[in-house]
Formats: sequence, structure tokens, C-alpha cells
Amino acid sequence: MQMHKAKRVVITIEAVMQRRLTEALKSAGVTGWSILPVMGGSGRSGEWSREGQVGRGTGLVQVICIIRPERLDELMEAAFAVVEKHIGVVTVADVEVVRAERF
Amino acid sequence: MQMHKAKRVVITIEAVMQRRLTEALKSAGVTGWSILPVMGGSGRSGEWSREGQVGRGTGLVQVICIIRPERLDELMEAAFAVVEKHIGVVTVADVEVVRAERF
Amino acid sequence: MQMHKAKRVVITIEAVMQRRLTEALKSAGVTGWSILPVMGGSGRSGEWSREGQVGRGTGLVQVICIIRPERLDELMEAAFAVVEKHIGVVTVADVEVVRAERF
Amino acid sequence: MLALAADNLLSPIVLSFVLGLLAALARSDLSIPEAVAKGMSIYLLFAIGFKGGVSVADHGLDLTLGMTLLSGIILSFALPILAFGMLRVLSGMSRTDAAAVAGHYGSISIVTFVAATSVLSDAGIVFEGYMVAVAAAMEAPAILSALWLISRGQGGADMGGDLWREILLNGSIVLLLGAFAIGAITGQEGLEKIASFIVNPFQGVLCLFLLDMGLIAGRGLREARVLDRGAIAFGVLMPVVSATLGLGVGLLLGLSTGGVVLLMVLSASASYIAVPAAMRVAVPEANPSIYLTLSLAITFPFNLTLGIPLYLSVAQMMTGG
Amino acid sequence: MLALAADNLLSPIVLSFVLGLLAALARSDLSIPEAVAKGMSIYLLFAIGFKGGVSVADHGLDLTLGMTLLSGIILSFALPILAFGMLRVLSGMSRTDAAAVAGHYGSISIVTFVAATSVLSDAGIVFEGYMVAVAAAMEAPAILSALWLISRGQGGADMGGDLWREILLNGSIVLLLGAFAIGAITGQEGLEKIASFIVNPFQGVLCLFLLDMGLIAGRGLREARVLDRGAIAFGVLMPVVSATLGLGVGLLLGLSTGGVVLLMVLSASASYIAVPAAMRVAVPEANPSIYLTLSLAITFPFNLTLGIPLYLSVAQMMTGG
Amino acid sequence: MLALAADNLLSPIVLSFVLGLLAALARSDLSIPEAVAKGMSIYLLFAIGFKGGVSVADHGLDLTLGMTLLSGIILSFALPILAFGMLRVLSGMSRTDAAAVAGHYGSISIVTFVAATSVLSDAGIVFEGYMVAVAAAMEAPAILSALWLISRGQGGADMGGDLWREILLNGSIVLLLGAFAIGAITGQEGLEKIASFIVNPFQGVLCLFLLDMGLIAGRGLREARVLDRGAIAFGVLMPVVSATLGLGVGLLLGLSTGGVVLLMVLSASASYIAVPAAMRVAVPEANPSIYLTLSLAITFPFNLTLGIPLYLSVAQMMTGG
Ligand SMILES: Nc1ncnc2c1ncn2[C@@H]1O[C@H](COP(=O)(O)O)[C@@H](O)[C@H]1O
Ligand SMILES: Nc1ncnc2c1ncn2[C@@H]1O[C@H](COP(=O)(O)O)[C@@H](O)[C@H]1O
Ligand SMILES: Nc1ncnc2c1ncn2[C@@H]1O[C@H](COP(=O)(O)O)[C@@H](O)[C@H]1O
Ligand code: NA
Ligand code: NA
Ligand code: NA
Repeated sequence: MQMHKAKRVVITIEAVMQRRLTEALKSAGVTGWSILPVMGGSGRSGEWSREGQVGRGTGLVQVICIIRPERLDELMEAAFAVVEKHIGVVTVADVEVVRAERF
Repeated sequence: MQMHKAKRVVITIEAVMQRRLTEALKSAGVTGWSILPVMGGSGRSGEWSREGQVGRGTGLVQVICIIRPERLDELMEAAFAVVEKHIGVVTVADVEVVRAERF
Repeated sequence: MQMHKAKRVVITIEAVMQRRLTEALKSAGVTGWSILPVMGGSGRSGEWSREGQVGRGTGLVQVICIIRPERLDELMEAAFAVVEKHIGVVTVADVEVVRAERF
Repeated sequence: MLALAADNLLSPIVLSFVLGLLAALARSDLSIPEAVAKGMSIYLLFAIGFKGGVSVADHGLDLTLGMTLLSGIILSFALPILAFGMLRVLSGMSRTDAAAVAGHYGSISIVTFVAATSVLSDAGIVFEGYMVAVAAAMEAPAILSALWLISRGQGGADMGGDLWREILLNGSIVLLLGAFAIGAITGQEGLEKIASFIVNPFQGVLCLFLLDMGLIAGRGLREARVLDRGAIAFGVLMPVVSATLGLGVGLLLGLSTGGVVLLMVLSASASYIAVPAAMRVAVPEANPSIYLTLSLAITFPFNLTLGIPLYLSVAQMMTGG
Repeated sequence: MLALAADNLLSPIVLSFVLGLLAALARSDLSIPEAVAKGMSIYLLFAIGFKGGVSVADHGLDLTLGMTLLSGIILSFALPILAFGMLRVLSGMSRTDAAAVAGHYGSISIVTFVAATSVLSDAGIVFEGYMVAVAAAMEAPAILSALWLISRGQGGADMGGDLWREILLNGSIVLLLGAFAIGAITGQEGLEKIASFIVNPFQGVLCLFLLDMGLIAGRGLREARVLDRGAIAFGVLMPVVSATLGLGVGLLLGLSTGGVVLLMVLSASASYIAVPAAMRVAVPEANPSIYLTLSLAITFPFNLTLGIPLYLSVAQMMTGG
Repeated sequence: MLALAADNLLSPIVLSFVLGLLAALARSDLSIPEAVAKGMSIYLLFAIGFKGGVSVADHGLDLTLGMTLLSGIILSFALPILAFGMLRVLSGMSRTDAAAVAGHYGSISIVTFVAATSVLSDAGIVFEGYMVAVAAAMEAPAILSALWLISRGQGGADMGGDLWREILLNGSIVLLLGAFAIGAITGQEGLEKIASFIVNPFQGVLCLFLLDMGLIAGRGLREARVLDRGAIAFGVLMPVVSATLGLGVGLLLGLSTGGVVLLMVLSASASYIAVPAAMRVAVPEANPSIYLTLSLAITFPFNLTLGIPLYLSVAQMMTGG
């Protein structure tokens, strides 16, 4: 099967910042992403869990973008502007995709 | 620790197609997968979120398969037959695993 | 944007073992991880789903660690000690991160 | 009629829906967790099915039951053809989209049905308990019609034999009919045991559920630009046309006033659970935004606010009830 | 007895279970979200614990309380040994699997207990409020016995000191005993404040919870091929044997008819929450499909449908109550 | 006063909170799913808002309504300045952290308010229905004050225009005011339809919700080492000081005894939903552990157990009610 190179960007970010991040992605011309829930975790600011939480102040989500390599820089700049001052982890990995025209 | 090469295939697909996909994977001899929930996302067909949804018509899941490199083609063909006409993103990445005999 | 190499370790493990695993990671000096829910899956021990489940005896979670390459071995040993006898899949992949000082 | 409409518009359930709608349009972050929404829908299906069954146990099987079931099935088969025709005239959407939409309007929306029963109860109007079974029977046939409409065009819909099992055994049909059977078996005695769960808090749960429906409809309305004017007109006209058909059939069957109202409501309402899921599987090329927006953001609000009181007054006029 | 069994089989709670079972066997997609299932189990534990505590506050501490607690603990320790012996004779499963299964049968299933209290209430039979505490006390000892059985074989079970804290402080024990304590402290006055939450809707919630249990048991039955015939026979025989032991102990203790029934039910029921989790941690090599399927898909349905009315009639016969 | 405190401490709702607290401190795995916790909070907001609205429909709009709303808003603006001053004196935390904490104490905790209304109902003390609207009005102004305090220091808080929409339209405000409006529109007639949902089971749901709050507070207490002694003292002193201010304002306004108590409780309570979310967005450099732990693990338990009965007896003394 014909495969094409792409980048998989995973942005782990506070739930309260999700809308701001996706707006920034949109402005940078990114049109596709998926959001995964994160149940809990640990970092420099301690351990947390979503169990029994009512507010949106605690907790992260993962925003995942599959993107063509040449569009990566734009995305990263847009994302980083939002994530910069905030808790958040951004990773980029190489992947291969099938329908390249979609990204 | 002795590590072995493997492929990590992530198939993001509509929840209504999940059973059809896993059946196809089974027929192709794939025996291991995990399913992650997807909370929301955006693509060419617009933005969506599972919040407050009752029906199964909206929403995606991620089916993740770790598989030996030599079995990738079979898996991809089986998966693609299901995903083809449907909304869905398929990515393949290189990973290393410990207990290779399990895949 | 300046990127740095890192490893992304994904440990898919039974929910009952989650606390034991994160304690082991802590002891090995790992300070950052995120936990994703897994809704269902299939493996040598059959198919499962969290739907309607009350107990903690069924079901997996994914523990994800982003870590500097040089710290990988420690992490893997700590993780493997916990996972060894248990159901669980461990994968390692190369990623790039932005704020390397955080890992 | 006007008083009835005003009464309905100012009921807690409709106002809860409106609250949700406004909150979503104002982009508030108010939301109900998916699990809670599903839990409430399970509760409503169980309660409405059980009460229908108890009512059948109480009053015995009406002779018209079989006929009503059959008529419901025929309506469900026939309405999509009508809807398809109207859509081809009114709207510029593709054949496939039109057929997919048509399928939704032949099938039914159980929450519209539930809201109608609650209006009837408030007004002290009785209805045939087996209407719940009619509701279940009307869910699926429309899907067949939609697929037939599509296969007449270029495309062939992908109908694995599996899809039929899925549609006929989908969770809401099974729960509704199962609870109906349990109610019919345990009767008044069974009802007494669980009445303070399924009867007393019912309207309150319905409020919160409609709040959620309002939130979803509101989010849908924000996407309403996928609909051309013709489609929007269809979303309001079609229920009135269908209800008229339902009225005729109900009168022919000799149903009680309440029964006629419910058959009108079933005809007028559009599916937003079973049919969308089936369409995603069988007709992935149809645009889900179109059928979901029409069903949830146009027709559902119309039926809930204006349709139900309208159907009720017309039915009262025609049956003299 | 037959009338009682029929009555039980045709109650809303048993029929709800059957509905779930059939839906799962027919591969319907009906399902209850995990969060809702957990929510209902929290509700049931809180309600049953609270009511037990109030009953103790009302009637004072029975002199037999201490003796009953002790007997329950001994039963929980002893039953696994018996179960292990039976399994080694009846089934070909491995020592480790047999020991793990045995642990489940020494412990208890709280939903079976709840269903039994609901049958007793319907029949107007009172029981000692502290039986709730006995239920909590019987959860854990069986785990020790199972681990001892395993360590006698080749393997050593992995018993971090942590595991004990986890078992003794597992959510359901803490909630059950905590609610019991709150009920005992606040008594009738506290109950009045929350009765319309924990008393009135109780049976209805139990119906939906049993619907969910039916769905899970049905999914389990589809995997029942992991069980040989001997194992299946064990799943039906063991509860009867355990109930007989429970009966003897209950009569010796001089419990009321209701109390005897509940001690029989506790003895007869098999854990499906606390013990499986402990076994996954301590004995990962035991096959969870075996013990979960036996407990959930064989013994639980048996107790719910036939066991409870059987135990009740025998207890009535023996106590003359 | 002592009797009142004891009565309160031994009520099911406080004991449920204590149970959760102890379970979390003992590291039990007892937990309530996020979706269920959110579902309960939606229920409580809807019920308390609705009942407030009905009460306004019943008694008409009090002349003091406007004045009370205004006073509430002023209190919410002013309390953070006071809190900030106290924190700078008592604790060594950074200016930014102190300002963020201060914002929480100007705003309100709706569950503390709900618990207080439930204590008032038990004691048969009436209160102005519009206090619910006052609660909603007091949520947001404090955030402005906190951001102003921060911007006076080095940092500039990041106030996208979006943030204001988010704060003013956050889910709990919208639901509370929306349900209030629905209650006011439908009045006693609307209440009758859903009373067995929003009135009868209310205290029971509150128990389970407080169990969850106890679990979260307990987990927070385990992190309490982020707080220095001064901060902990602040967490107990501040509510008493605020309540005193609230008392003064309430007396000046001529509120009923119940109304005075609720204004004291609103002043004394600290936000744990709206303000933390706003602070995460606008002041990410402030440490969330500090403000969440103070609000949830120190001030909330204090108000729930000792504060409410204290405020009630003082208010009774001062109003002679
Ligand atoms: N190295 C890491 N790997 C995976 N997730 C992380 C890592 N570091 C932080 N996180 C996630 O990001 C959250 C905030 O991290 P921090 O800002 O370090 O407190 C944590 O609670 C984790 O959920
Ligand atoms: N580039 C992408 N990266 C991640 N997820 C995507 C991407 N494109 C699409 N998706 C997901 O797939 C869904 C359907 O995509 P589409 O078919 O483009 O509407 C979206 O709503 C996303 O959840
Ligand atoms: N190859 C795989 N890829 C992804 N997930 C897997 C794989 N193998 C096993 N799993 C997950 O691990 C669980 C236990 O696997 P097993 O021990 O093989 O029964 C499965 O139910 C899956 O959720
Ligand atoms: Na219809
Ligand atoms: Na037992
Ligand atoms: Na305050």
C-alpha cells in the first residue's frame, strides 16, 4: 500500500486551554485534529486525577494532529504561542499515512 | 533490555464502524488491539464532540495495534477495506517492544 | 523551532496495577507521566470492554512517559519489573520535544 | 389551541430545552456528560416502556393493536418516499443526502414521543399503552425505504447482513420493548414496586434530558448553514404533513384521542439515534451534518414547542375528545 | 415454594436481569455506560448500608451481633477450602485457577444480598440490620484462604503489604460500612431526611442495575467455553452447599428467618468485584475468564432466579417463620 | 449554638462528607466517576435554582432584591482586597499566589450555599428565594479584583476578551440562573410537576455529592504541605471575617434571618469551580495546588461543619429570628 510521510503532533494541555489551542490551530490553517481524554498524571506540579472532579480547572486533554511535514513549523508556532506559559507537553513523531491528500 | 522492532498502527474510525473493523482485523489474523475513546475533533466534515451525545452516530474511537513489521501489509489491507469509504485516519509508526513473541 | 530528541514510552497495563506501576516509576526517578483510559481491546486472553463494568478487575489504562533517551533504561527496568508477570504491552518510540529541560 | 400552546411553551420541560438551546447559542460551556445523557435516556426508555406494558396489562390487548402496529410500519415505510419527493422539490441537496434525510422522517424520535405522553398526562388524556410498541415498530422500516431510494440512484448502499441485526436489535428498541414486556408481565403489582422510581421523578428527569437536547440542538443550529432554505422549510413542513397522515390513519383505526395524538407525533418526529447510526454505516457518503441538523435542530424543536400542542388540538377537534 | 419461585422469577428485578441477559446473548448493542453503572452501585451500597445502620439504631445491638460477625468471618475463611476440594474433584482446571475461583465463593456478592433484602421486604419479612456489616466482614477473609491454597502449591502469590490495605479499604467495603455507621449515628431522624432518595426509588434503581448485570453476565456466557462441565456444575452446586452451611450456622446463632436467609445468601453468593481485583494483582497467572464467568454468568443468575426463593422457603421451613 | 453545631455535625450530609474525607486520607480506592459527580452537580444547580425561582414567583419580588444583588456584587469585588491583605500579612506565599487565592474567597461555593439551605429547611427557617440569584451574581466580580491585584504587581494577566464570555457564561452560572428563570416562570404549578425529582430526593443526592467533595478534599489534604501555617490560618479566619461582613450587610438590607445566614455563607465560602478555571487561563503562573487546597480542603470543610451552624446562631441572635 502506498504510504506517505507525515508528522504526528501530540499536545497535552490543560482542558481549560483546549478551545484556545484549537482556535490557534485553525488560524494557522490546521483543519484536522482529534482530542483524547487524559484521566490523570503527574508532573512537576504534582499528581492529579479527574476522578470525582466537577470543575474544569483540573485536568488535561491530548490534542493530536496528523500533518504534512512541510506544514509542521506553522503548527508548532501556533501551538507554542498558546502552550508557552501553560502546563503542557508537545511531542512530534514521524508517521506514515495512507491518504496523504487529506492532510 | 533487548528490544525488537514493531509497527504501531493507529486507526481513528467512527464508533459505528468499530465492530466491523475489529472483525476485519480478526479475519486478517490480527489478535491484539486496544481501543481508546476520542472525545472530539475536527476535520473536513466539521467539528464534533461527544458531550451530551446519546446516539452512536457521532464520534470516533482509536483502534491501536502493535504488530510485527512483516504482518503490517495484511493488517493494512484489511483495515483499509473497512475504512475506505468512511471517515477515518490511519497512521503507522515505528516502535520498539520488549516481548516480541507476543505480537 | 529548536527540537530535542526524546523517547515516548507507552505502557498498556491493567487498571489494578496502575498505582504499583507509577510508584515504581517514581522510585526510578521518573516524575512525569499521563494516563489515558482504554475502553476495550483484545489479546491472547480474549476480548474485553469497560462498558457497564463496576469492578476494577477488568480493564487497562495507558501510562505514557516522555523521557530523555539517556534515562530510558532505568525507566524500562522499573516498568518491566511491574509488568513482567502481568498482562501488558510496552512500546518505545522516538519523538521530538520542545522544552527538553522539562524531561 | 393558543392557550394550549402557551401552556406547553411555558412548561418546565420546554423551558429546559430552551435554556439548553440558548446556552449553546451563547457558547456557554454548560454541558452534560455523555454518560449522564445516556443514563437518562436509558431511564426514560425503561420507564416509558414499562408504563406502556402495565397499561396493556391493565386494559387488556385492544383489538386494534395489530392494526395499529401494521399501520405504524406502513407509515414508516411510506413517509420516506413522501419526504424524498418533498426534498427533491424544495431543496437542492443531492439525491443521496435527500434519501438519507427521508429515512429519518419515516422513523421516530422517542423523546418527542415521551414529551407528548407527558403533555397528555398533564392534560389528563389517556392513550393506548401499546403505542410504545408502535413507536418501536416504526423505528426501522424507514431505513429500508431510504436504502431503497438510494439504490435506485447510482450508488449501492452497503448492507451487510450484520446491519439488519444491528438495526433491529439496537439498544433503544430492545430496551423499549423489553421494558414493555416486563411491564406487561408484572402489571400493576410490578409498577407499585418501582413507581417511585419510574413515575414520580419522570418529568424532572425529562427536564434535564431536554436541557441536554437543547444544548445539542443549539450546537447543531450553529452549523445550520449546511442547510439551504428549502431544507429548513422541509424541516417544518414535513412534520405537519406527516402528522396529518398520522391523524387520518389514527382516525381510521378508531384510536382514542390520546392514541391519535401519539400516532401523529410518531409520524411527525424524526429519528436522531437509530437512523443516523445506520446511515453512517450504510451510506457513508451522505453528509451527517445535514440529516442531524435537520432532525435535531429544526424538526425536534418545532415538534416540542409548537407541533405537540397543534397535533393535540387538531386531534381533540377531530375526535371530539 | 413453587409459587415463591414463580413470584420471584416474575418480579421486575429478575425480569430486568433476564432482559439484559437476552440482549447480550442476541448481541444487541444495548449497554449502560461504565460511569452510570458505577454510580448505581455507589447508590445501592450507600442505601443498603444506611438502612442497615438505621435498623441497628432502632432495635439496638442484638446480642448475637458479635457471634454472627465472627461466624461470617469463619465461613468466609472456610468456604474456599470446601470450594477448592469440590473443584479439584469436579473440574479439570489448574490448581491455581481452582484456588482463585475458590476465593470468590468464600467472599460475597453485594448485589445478590441486595436482591435478597428486596425479596424479603416484598414478603414483609424483617431481618437483623447488622447483616450489612456481616456482608462487609465476609468480603476479605476468603482472599486469604485462596492465597494460602495457592502458596501450598508451587507458586508464591505476590502479597505486597499494600495489597492488604487495598483489600480491606476497597471502595465497596468502605462505602458499605461508612453508610452503615452514618445510618447508625443519625438513626430514624437521618433516614427521614433522605428516605425519598434511598428508600423509595431503591427497587427501581436495582432493576436498572440488574439490567446491567444481565448484560455483563450475557457477555460472559458467550465466553462460557472456558469452563468445562465440571466447573459449570460447581457453579450451581457450590451455592447450594454453601447455603446449607449458612443455614446451619444461622440456626445455631438463632437469627430471625430473614437473618438466616441473608446468611445463606451471603454464603451462597460469589464475589465479582473485590476478589477479582485482588486476584489480578496477587495471582496474575490465574485466568480471569474462568473466575469471572463462573461467578457472574453461572452462580449469580442461579442465586438471583432460583437460589433466593429456595433459600427463603427452606429457611421458613426450618425456623417456622 | 452548641446543640446546633452538634446537630449539624451529626447530620447525614456532614457525615457523608466526613466519610469521604476519611476514605481519601486512608487511601481507600473509593471514588465517584467524574460523569456522576458532574451529573449530581447539574442536578443540584438545577434544583436549587428552580426552587429559588418558584419562591420568587410565590412571594413576589422583594423590594430589597435589587439592593441585595448590588451588595452581593460589591462584596464579591471587595472581599478579595481584604483577603489579599490578610494573606500578605499571614502567609509567605507570592503576590501572584496571594492574589489568585484572594479571588477565590470573593467568589462563592454553590455547594456550601446548598448545604446551608438544607440546614435552614431542616430548621424550618425561610429565606428569600432570590438569594440564588445573588449567589450567581457573586461568582464573577471577585475574578476581576484578583486580576487587578495581579496586574498591580509585575505581571500582566492574560485577559483575552474571550475570558470574560467564558466566566460570565460558565456552565454553573447559566444553569443556576436559567433554572431560576424557569422556576420563576412556571411557579408553583411547574414545581408540582417536578417536585418528586428536585425536592424529595434533594438531601440524598446532596449526601452523595458531599461524599465526593470529601474524597476530593481528603486527596487535597494529602497535598496540604504546599500551605504554610499562615495560609492555613487564613483558610479558617477569612470565612469568619467575610461572614461578619456579610452579616453587617444582611442586617442593613433588612433580610430575613434565613437571608442573612445565606449572605454570610456566600461571603464566607470560597469558589472551587469557576475561579480556579479562570485563574488557570489568566494566571497560569499561580500555583493551583495552593488555591485549590485552601478552598477545598480547608475552608469548605470548615464552613460545612462549624461555619454554617455558627453563622446561623449569630444571625438568629442578631435578627432575633
Ligand atoms: N514527561 C512526561 N510524560 C508524560 N506526561 C507528562 C510528562 N510531564 C508532564 N506530563 C503531563 O503534564 C502534566 C503537567 O506537567 P507539569 O507541568 O510538569 O506539572 C502532568 O500532570 C502530566 O499529566
Ligand atoms: N489531520 C488529522 N489529525 C488528527 N485527527 C484528524 C485529522 N483529520 C481528521 N481527523 C479526525 O477524523 C475526524 C473526521 O475527519 P474528516 O473526515 O476530515 O472530517 C475528525 O473529526 C478528527 O477527529
Ligand atoms: N498487539 C497489541 N496491540 C495493542 N494492544 C494489545 C496488543 N496485544 C494486547 N493488547 C492489549 O492488551 C490486552 C491484554 O493482552 P493479552 O495479554 O494478550 O490478552 C488486550 O486486551 C489489549 O487491550
Ligand atoms: Na416520523
Ligand atoms: Na459466598
Ligand atoms: Na466568598
